[in-house]
Amino acid sequence: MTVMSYLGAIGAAQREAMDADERVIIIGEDVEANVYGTTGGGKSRSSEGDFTQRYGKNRIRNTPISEEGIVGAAAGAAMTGLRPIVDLSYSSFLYMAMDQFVNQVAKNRYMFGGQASMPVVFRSAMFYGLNTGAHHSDRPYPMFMNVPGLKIIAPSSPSDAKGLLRSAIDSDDPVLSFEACLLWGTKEEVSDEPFWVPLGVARTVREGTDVTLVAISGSVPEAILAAADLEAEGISVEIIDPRTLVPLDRNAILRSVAKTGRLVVAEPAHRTCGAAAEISALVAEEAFDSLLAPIVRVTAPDMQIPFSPSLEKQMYPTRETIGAALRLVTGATGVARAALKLAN
Amino acid sequence: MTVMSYLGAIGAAQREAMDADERVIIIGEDVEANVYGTTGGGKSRSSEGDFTQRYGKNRIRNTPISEEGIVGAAAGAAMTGLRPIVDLSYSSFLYMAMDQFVNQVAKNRYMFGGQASMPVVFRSAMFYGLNTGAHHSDRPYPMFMNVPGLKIIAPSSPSDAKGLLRSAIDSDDPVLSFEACLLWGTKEEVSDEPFWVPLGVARTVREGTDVTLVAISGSVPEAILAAADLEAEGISVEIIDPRTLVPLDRNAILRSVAKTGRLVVAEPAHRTCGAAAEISALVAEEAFDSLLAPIVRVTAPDMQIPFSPSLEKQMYPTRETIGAALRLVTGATGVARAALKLAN
Amino acid sequence: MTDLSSNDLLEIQRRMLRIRRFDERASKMVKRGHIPGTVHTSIGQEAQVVGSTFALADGDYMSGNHRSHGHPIGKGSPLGPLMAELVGKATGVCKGKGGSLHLADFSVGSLGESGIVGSSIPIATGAALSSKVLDNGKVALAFFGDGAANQGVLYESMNLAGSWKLPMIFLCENNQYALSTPAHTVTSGVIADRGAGFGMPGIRVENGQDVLAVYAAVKTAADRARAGDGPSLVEVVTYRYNEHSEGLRLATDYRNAEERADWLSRDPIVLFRNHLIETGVSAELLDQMEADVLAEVDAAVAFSDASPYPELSVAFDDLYTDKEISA
Amino acid sequence: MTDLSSNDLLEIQRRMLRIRRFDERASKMVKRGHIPGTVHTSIGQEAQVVGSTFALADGDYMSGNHRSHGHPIGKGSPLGPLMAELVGKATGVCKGKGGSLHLADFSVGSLGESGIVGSSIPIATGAALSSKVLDNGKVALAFFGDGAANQGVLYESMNLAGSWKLPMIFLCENNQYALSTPAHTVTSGVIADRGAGFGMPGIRVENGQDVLAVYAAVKTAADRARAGDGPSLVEVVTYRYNEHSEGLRLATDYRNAEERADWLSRDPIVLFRNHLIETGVSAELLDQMEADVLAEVDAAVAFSDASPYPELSVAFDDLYTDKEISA
Ligand SMILES: Cc1ncc(C[n+]2csc(CCOP(=O)(O)OP(=O)(O)O)c2C)c(N)n1
Ligand SMILES: Cc1ncc(C[n+]2csc(CCOP(=O)(O)OP(=O)(O)O)c2C)c(N)n1
Ligand SMILES: [Mg+2]
Ligand SMILES: [Mg+2]
Repeated sequence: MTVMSYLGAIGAAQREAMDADERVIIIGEDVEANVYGTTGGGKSRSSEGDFTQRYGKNRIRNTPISEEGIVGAAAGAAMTGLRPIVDLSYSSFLYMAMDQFVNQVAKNRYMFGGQASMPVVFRSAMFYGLNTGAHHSDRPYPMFMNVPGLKIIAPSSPSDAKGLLRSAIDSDDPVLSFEACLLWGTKEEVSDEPFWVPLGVARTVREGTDVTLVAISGSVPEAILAAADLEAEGISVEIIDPRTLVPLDRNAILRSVAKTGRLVVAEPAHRTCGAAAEISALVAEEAFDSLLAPIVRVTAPDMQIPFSPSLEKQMYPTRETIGAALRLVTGATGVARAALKLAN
Repeated sequence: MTVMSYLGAIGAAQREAMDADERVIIIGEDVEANVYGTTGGGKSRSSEGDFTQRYGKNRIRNTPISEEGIVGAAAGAAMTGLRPIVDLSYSSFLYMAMDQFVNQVAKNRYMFGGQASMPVVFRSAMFYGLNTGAHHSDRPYPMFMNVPGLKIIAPSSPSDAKGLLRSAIDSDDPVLSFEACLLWGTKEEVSDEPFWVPLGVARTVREGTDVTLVAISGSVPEAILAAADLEAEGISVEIIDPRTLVPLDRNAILRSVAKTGRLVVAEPAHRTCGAAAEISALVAEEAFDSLLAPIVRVTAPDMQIPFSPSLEKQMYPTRETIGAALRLVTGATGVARAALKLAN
Repeated sequence: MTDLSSNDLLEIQRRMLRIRRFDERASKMVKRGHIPGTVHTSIGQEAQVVGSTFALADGDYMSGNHRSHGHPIGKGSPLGPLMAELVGKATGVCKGKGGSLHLADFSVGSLGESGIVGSSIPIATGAALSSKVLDNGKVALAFFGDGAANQGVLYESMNLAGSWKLPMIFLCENNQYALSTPAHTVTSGVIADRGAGFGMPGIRVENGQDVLAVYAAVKTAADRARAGDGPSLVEVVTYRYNEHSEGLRLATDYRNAEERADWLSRDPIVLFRNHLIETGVSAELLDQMEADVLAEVDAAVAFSDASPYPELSVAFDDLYTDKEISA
Repeated sequence: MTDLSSNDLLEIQRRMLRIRRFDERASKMVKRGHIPGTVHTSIGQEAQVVGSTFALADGDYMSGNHRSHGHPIGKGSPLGPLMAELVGKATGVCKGKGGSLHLADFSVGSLGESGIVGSSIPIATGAALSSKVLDNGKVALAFFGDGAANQGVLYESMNLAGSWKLPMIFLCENNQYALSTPAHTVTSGVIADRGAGFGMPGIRVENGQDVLAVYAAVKTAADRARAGDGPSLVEVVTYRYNEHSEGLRLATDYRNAEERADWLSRDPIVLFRNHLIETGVSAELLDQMEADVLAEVDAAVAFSDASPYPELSVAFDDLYTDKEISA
């Protein structure tokens, strides 16, 4: 075991996978110089862990700024024998390649009756909460959830980052990984041995009996704080981190709600048609009889992200807004409702 | 009043708007030759209603096949004094321009503190159900619903097509119009006078007391048939067509569910993170206390669209699958559940 | 063409004929409702298609577009599964799930046609990348139209292929129209000239009805690619004889009668037949070939007719490789 | 430059100085945490920026990118609201909602900088379209980097502008690097040479540190645009003196010391100061100008300091024009 940061764990998974399989290559802008910190030991080219040194330029491919071309080329390469990992840096750049994601990456295997397989991973970071303004701050995973044929992971801890990425790279299907910059620095003990966290299996972050709190990506740490607050108030919160958004571990969520009868969903994406909407709808259909209270979503509002720090901080779920939602569904109070109103 | 087809009504709205305001222009592939039937009287260039004849090539702009460039150029034109209508033909082509939609069209006004306004309409047709295979059959409106800053209409009748499009063109905000090819031929009496259907106001297609059925776009005609079937069985169905998906007429839906206590949502989009998920989540949060039964979604499954007619027909909500859902929530039967399983 | 044997020359004619007869039959079947949806024929463009595919090796890759039957046929794909695919049968090359717009036959290096204009160009680029990384000597070719030449992704792909010296051919089928839109009204500059700015040869085959002229240009590009010298852009000027798609009826004034007559007078199959006869091939042999090809098409239709439609549940296969998580 | 008055020449130097001093200050403020996030300076590229903006008329439009302060300053935007925007104050030119990456000042024709590389190019193209449709004589210019020159949307825009003969200038700021990536490693061919294939002049200003050389090239393009002759591509070769963005620390080996020293020895502001002195402008006057500009920057910071942060509720304005339906 080693103490690894979230970012370090991603680097470790990439290194393991590249060592294990020659067909794994990395494609992306500025990957050669390790600008985003997952293709090197340190920030220097000469440092030991540097991927370009280790694997050579044939496998570490620095690209032009051509997201659409890169994503499509990675798809074509995946269809013909390689297993590319594409570093798209920020999630906000995925839109440039949307046609390739939807019309080629997601559809080709199906349209061609199974002739194609598409073992490719697309990584990107959701750069929200860092005062970079509306262009860099997107958390667009919900729109990709609406596209059949993609798998989607959103790890919230270093261990999951490592283990899910290994599974993603080993998957013969295309996987999008949404990483939250706010988690980059998070540290924990992670095994140095290879391990795989299976796609489609949720993590119960914390067990509880009174209310189920499904939390996604950067909302997980806030959820943990909120649950601790509630515990002090005598309310027992079960936190579930789906980790994989597609395929979603429906059973884990349904089982928990069957136990608690109450559900809050927290995520950093915009509200309308978000993952929280899907999870809420799932439960309203499949676990209706267990439900004792309204299902409350704690999300970013349907608003773009303002730059000013004084404005941005109110845009994402926090310990406070999640706490308010938990209080509301476990015994609604006027204060909790007012706090939520502000947030959504 | 004249009997107009859905497509004819769109043409009429465009003609009215172009007559009323010189700043309105039409941009798109093959609009000059009226290939898609909304920029001409007939299919011939010489026919009286032909837009190129009537408005000239300065205002009817045939474009290269460059969706990203076109959408961005329309946005730039809208920011500087024009009011473009962009004909993107099929909805599946919108992905090519996704960056422009999300990062420019939706964000500019907000990012620039209100300096920009963006009076532009993007029309496209969802070409599903016509055996054209996975590339042309998309119904991608849910992913755009997750993008704050866009308005979205999805008319299901000729009158709404005309009235909503006029409102869209007159809006100072960007509006995406998703039209269903399956509705193109639908006919009804439509006023020859200009009229405006306000954005954000649902249409109650049919009143009822036992169950609320929210139906979207091409699912509306199937919903009407299903409701008639249920009426024969003694169950009274209230059908609500939101017409505008953003802004959504939340009150109309909540009021209806408050009355009926039951909700089914039918739409042709994929299930996960669809509009049905949003509507279900809204009701599970805001009208929980009225709910007497699980909320059931009837949608396309999370599967791409196969070409073969023998396969495609089972992919979208039908009178039968909607009927099964209605029966389920108004007094579940084993048969209804089995029918739904097949569909989702 | 010194590198083409007399057998090769006959095979070229046979493939052009296959495309012509297959597409003629498909056109009829669309009009009679035997093929659902629509199809886009390559009739009139056979020299451009076969001149290109024949310059590739068997193991080479290609991607295509909506004008989709000619490419796999040109690359040697058997007709039966293609026809069955058009009809939506279980024995179709894509199990009936692709249809005309999305033919793919990986057994001949066909990585897929695309209903989205321009969208498959980077797929071929990626195949060229595999070839380079795995060092397996394969070349990849992307077919796209004059209309697609205005999609930005083409230039991203050209730049990427040029920067990485990928073994790649960008093959523009300039049939001078994109649906109703004349290329010259929406194209600034000359497509082939765009190669230079992206650091690669840009070759314009003015007489795209001459299959050997097309072959020569593409062969040069393929040799260059295989030698490690990087990509080329080849623009072939040609003409489609039919409407944009079968069944579509547009105002006729976007293409005029003289223009059509001129191009019809230079039918690539007739031209090459004459050429073969001039070089000593007997008319009887060529007539026999015509009959054989017609029989092949008949057999393909019979194969399709005899095939079942796919089971309902097939719609729920093949989205992911691990079935249990599908839907 | 016959068309530039001596006042114009002084104004050119003043604008270059404004950019330099503004960016130097912004850099410090980032490092001290007074500006949140990061900024990308135009230090070293002032000749390229001001040579371009000064060739435009007041009413002309432009769009820009992440290297964003120089463009509006070059176009004449007052410094106070720009600085307040960088800090996130309510008096910012975008009310604090845009920040450094998304400066826009419609009062000087600045239609917005863009954090997404390449994404604002079609915005300027659309402005040129308005100008053409409304026949108002305005020109639109899109600034983008050598990195952005590999985004497909540039070529879609060039083709569109060429086909429609829009009054448009595509201005490539080739500072030879995109973040850590040397342009020559990811660019196939020469950017300026890409103009020809898209039917427009492609001009390369090799000495982009010479503000009058840049001005001359852009003025020619602007005149051409205004005369109705369509768009031009202008590539200006220049160099950024600072790191890609302020606060970023990268392995230094992607740009070498000699190269930097060479470019530093050709500081555009020093070069132009010398030129002005040679043509008879007094050093005192230029020193006074330097002092004035510093004072302007001080005043901008003071303006920002004195300004309040926006109210919380401001975050919920300006998404739509009709407020009642916002969120
Ligand atoms: C991205 C996209 N935009 C538009 C279309 C609609 N469309 C299909 S074919 C076509 C014309 C294509 O012209 P070209 O590339 O020249 O090919 P051709 O049909 O002439 O062979 C158009 C506009 C599409 N399928 N995809
Ligand atoms: C679409 C997109 N891809 C990647 C980035 C990340 N990024 C920001 S600036 C930059 C380099 C841009 O280089 P260039 O266009 O040459 O401009 P310069 O910074 O040199 O002025 C990159 C890769 C981005 N912002 N947007
Ligand atoms: Mg064409
Ligand atoms: Mg640069």
